[in-house]
Amino acid sequence: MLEHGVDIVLAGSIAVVAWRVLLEPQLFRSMVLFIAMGLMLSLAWVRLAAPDIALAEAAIGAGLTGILLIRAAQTEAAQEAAAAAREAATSGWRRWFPGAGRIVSAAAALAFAAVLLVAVIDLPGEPIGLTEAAATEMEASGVEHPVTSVLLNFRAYDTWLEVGVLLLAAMGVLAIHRTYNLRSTRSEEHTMLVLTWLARIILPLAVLIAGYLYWSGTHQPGGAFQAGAILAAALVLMQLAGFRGVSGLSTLWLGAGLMLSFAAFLAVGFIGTFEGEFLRYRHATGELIILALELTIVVSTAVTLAALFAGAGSQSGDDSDAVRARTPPESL
Amino acid sequence: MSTFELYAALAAVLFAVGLYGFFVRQELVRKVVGLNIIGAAVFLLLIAIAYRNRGDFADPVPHAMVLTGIVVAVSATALALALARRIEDETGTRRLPEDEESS
Amino acid sequence: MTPAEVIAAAFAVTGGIFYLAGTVGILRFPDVQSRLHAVTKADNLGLGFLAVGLAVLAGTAEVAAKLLFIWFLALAGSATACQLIANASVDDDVTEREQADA
Amino acid sequence: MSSPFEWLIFLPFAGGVITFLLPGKSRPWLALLLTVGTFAAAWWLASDVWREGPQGYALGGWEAPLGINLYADGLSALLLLTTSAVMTLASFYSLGYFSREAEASSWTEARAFVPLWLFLLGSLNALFVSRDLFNLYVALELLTIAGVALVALAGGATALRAGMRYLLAAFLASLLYLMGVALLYGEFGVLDLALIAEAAEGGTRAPVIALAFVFLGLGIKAALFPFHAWLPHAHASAPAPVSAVLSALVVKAAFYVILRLWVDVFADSVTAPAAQAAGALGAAGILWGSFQALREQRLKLVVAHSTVAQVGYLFLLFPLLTGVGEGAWRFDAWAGGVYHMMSHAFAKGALFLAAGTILYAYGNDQISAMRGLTRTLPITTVSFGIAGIALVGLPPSGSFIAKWMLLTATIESAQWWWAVVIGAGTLLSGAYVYRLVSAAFTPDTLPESIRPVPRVMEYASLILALTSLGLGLRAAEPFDLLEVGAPFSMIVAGVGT
Repeated sequence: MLEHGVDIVLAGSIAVVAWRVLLEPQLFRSMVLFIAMGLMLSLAWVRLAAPDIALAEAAIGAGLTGILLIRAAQTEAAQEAAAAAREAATSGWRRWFPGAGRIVSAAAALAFAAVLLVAVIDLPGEPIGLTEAAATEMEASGVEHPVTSVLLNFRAYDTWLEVGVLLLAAMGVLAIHRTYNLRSTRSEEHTMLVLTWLARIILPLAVLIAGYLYWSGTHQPGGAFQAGAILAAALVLMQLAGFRGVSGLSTLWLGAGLMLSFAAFLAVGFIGTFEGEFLRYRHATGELIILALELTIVVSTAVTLAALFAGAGSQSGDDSDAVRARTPPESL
Repeated sequence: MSTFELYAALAAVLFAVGLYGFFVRQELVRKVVGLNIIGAAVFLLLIAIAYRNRGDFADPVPHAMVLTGIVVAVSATALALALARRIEDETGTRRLPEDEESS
Repeated sequence: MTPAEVIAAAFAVTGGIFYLAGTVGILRFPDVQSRLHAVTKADNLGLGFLAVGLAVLAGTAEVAAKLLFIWFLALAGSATACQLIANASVDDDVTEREQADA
Repeated sequence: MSSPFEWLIFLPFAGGVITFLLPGKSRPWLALLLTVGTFAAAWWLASDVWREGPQGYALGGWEAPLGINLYADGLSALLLLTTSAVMTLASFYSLGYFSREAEASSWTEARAFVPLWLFLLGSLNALFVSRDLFNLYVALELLTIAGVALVALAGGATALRAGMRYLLAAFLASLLYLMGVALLYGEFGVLDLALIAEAAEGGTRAPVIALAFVFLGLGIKAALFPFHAWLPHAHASAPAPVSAVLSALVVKAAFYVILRLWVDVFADSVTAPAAQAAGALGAAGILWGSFQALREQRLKLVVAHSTVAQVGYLFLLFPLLTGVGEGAWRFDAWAGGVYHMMSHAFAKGALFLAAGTILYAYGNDQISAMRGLTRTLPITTVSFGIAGIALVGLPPSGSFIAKWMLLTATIESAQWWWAVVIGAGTLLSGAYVYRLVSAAFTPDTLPESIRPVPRVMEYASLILALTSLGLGLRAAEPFDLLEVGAPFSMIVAGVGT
């Protein structure tokens, strides 16, 4: 069947590209291949009837993770080569058994693959899951899209803690840099006119698309995290184009942006306890509360992901004076 | 071979590729990439299971799990890269010395 | 096949041919600049033909407008990316040397 | 807010938000207040469990399988109490530890420290009351990220590298766990532990491979030998209160999940060979960790390696529970193991805090530089000694009772070889504790300059040490609480204790 042929070609290509990501000796190229793999995975999600995941993968999995990795890959090649040489000269037992590590690792990885294959073949082929349960209860959830009803009602607690993970990562990045805002982070020294142009037209478009994804999430694929990721991508682009973006925010505003969603869940949870349980909002107001919570997710996800980008690529705060001397072309 | 089995098998393959990369590569950035490939493998299996469970729509619970997983993965990745950057600032290399753990 | 489907298929196949040409260009051309040449021009046209073909099939004007909007975004993105890559390839003599070796 | 579950989750997370947003020197005090409040909530939950039996809570009003349910029995209640007690005392300690206003950087540390600290407390609470496979994953992830950030807070190449190793190991572990969860969901179609337990009963469809992934991931997070390499530097490089809590609680959290799954959910699916293998790895951890602790020159690294050894004891539970027939020793082993978790939490917390005090005062923590400690820091020396007694398992400490119960179980289940391991481990821990204490009691010329130590630091570690001792003197109530909802309480009722 042609249908099946598409899947086989796609699956094969993903496996080959993943392998190339590993083999590619040049770090930068490897990262580009990783992004390509993410985009191909998005196609796989579409084939598997998971458009929400396809959007999230393209925006977060391939997009933002990829740009984080690419920025990390921009290191002095010569410095790395020297470090590699130093390491090769001094690394204990590996000197006596060159390649032993690789053989053991390959054997372990193959063993894992074999065991996983057995487990996967053993899985029952018929549906065993919560599709039915979700379909029955969806009416009471306040939204008409099953994934949103799980994320923001049935399992809203998990989503809250997930927002917490994102927040903690940002707090961790700030703590590592020993700072409370990102003003000392590196801004781009030489930006090009075309990038500035793109940043200017992208921002309003990104707001439009994010708004659309956010709004449509209640009844069709899309949703708050995807919308937030789109906005974050626009913020990152602005940063690359030399605008200040999130690194222009003061300590208080950055903190408020990072915290907004987590705090909103906390407040909604607290109010829910008067009606029954923590995070309870299944009745008439359900949809409104979900929309409000999703709006906070959009804002916090956008700010946090952009802040993670600014923080992960930045030099430490020590040379902040030098950074400040290179004033950006404009601040927003 | 059903679509579910095909993608579930791909998950097993990706898992092994990522794991091998995680073990063998010494550069921290590449280790993080290896972990992200492993993550993709896990997500693939979950989505394949959701596809297997589809009725009027695919099983939304694994979908929600994968969305959470993607956000968690990008968080951990960003933290790891920030650490890698600071380690490079402090030590001049983005690798971990191999024999430190036994000292 | 309805006439609309025939027209859509014709557009889509034309788009596919442009993609094919672009891909051959990436593989066969010697350096960064000429490869960019192949990708941006041929692929953007290819995507345009695909979008128009699908828009014919779309049925509603709303979906057709969305498709064209997507094409516009892709154009803006690839034009910028092309500029950046071209600039980088001129600036970065390491890359240039590599290309010369290859 | 009429349920203790709500307060346990709400208080620390709300505190994390507030202390992150609001600047000011009152933050550490607010953190302290909230840890005390959390202790009160844990006490409330424990008394509910004590009076009414295991407690449940359906978040958002959605029952499993679709929603997420919380659950607390005696085991959860005891661990919640331990968590908030240790964290309260460590918060007291941090009042002194971070009060070095003269150094700008330490104030920075303190500002970043308090919100992360409260998030860590919240994620521990969330984990100990969770009854959902995926919710456990998210809680473990929160715990990891908070832990890594707290380790890296110390700054400097060593701490950053240690944090990196910790993050890489924990990230891999999380993914292994999640792969297992995916397979389990594919098999059972639910995430709620109670529902999975029902479906898995009889072990007819034993998802052995899924369990292997889950336990491997959790084993890495619990620093089970040979996956412990990330632990010593991570725990030794962190600021003192963080070291204490990582060793006392965070490692135990991963073990708690293993215990819960092994005993409560998949009791029929796990096999005797698997249990023997887990026990063997635990035994190897005891011997290897103790051996490393004997060789180490730095105080905090000795204490950290000792954690590897003490975690090993916990894994000795499994061969005593699985595949050895029914008998009262199963409850002994289980309760002894849990009691060891608690008692070690207090003892190790005290040791790390005391070690932090010495590092604070002397500026380094070389064992050879510890001389004259009896004169310079007498209270810290005493807490060191008491915590040492508890660590070795001498009477009257809680560890003594725990080890005694484990030994009884090995004899009664006719597995004498584990008794040999416990004995050897006790001797080795005696040796490394003696090494530390004798260094402290060696009279020598005092170091020229000792930084004055805030009293609160010394007393915090003393109280923790005394608690670990007190657990041995008053064990009846904890054991009664432990029986509530315990997996083998029926056996106990049948045999009669």
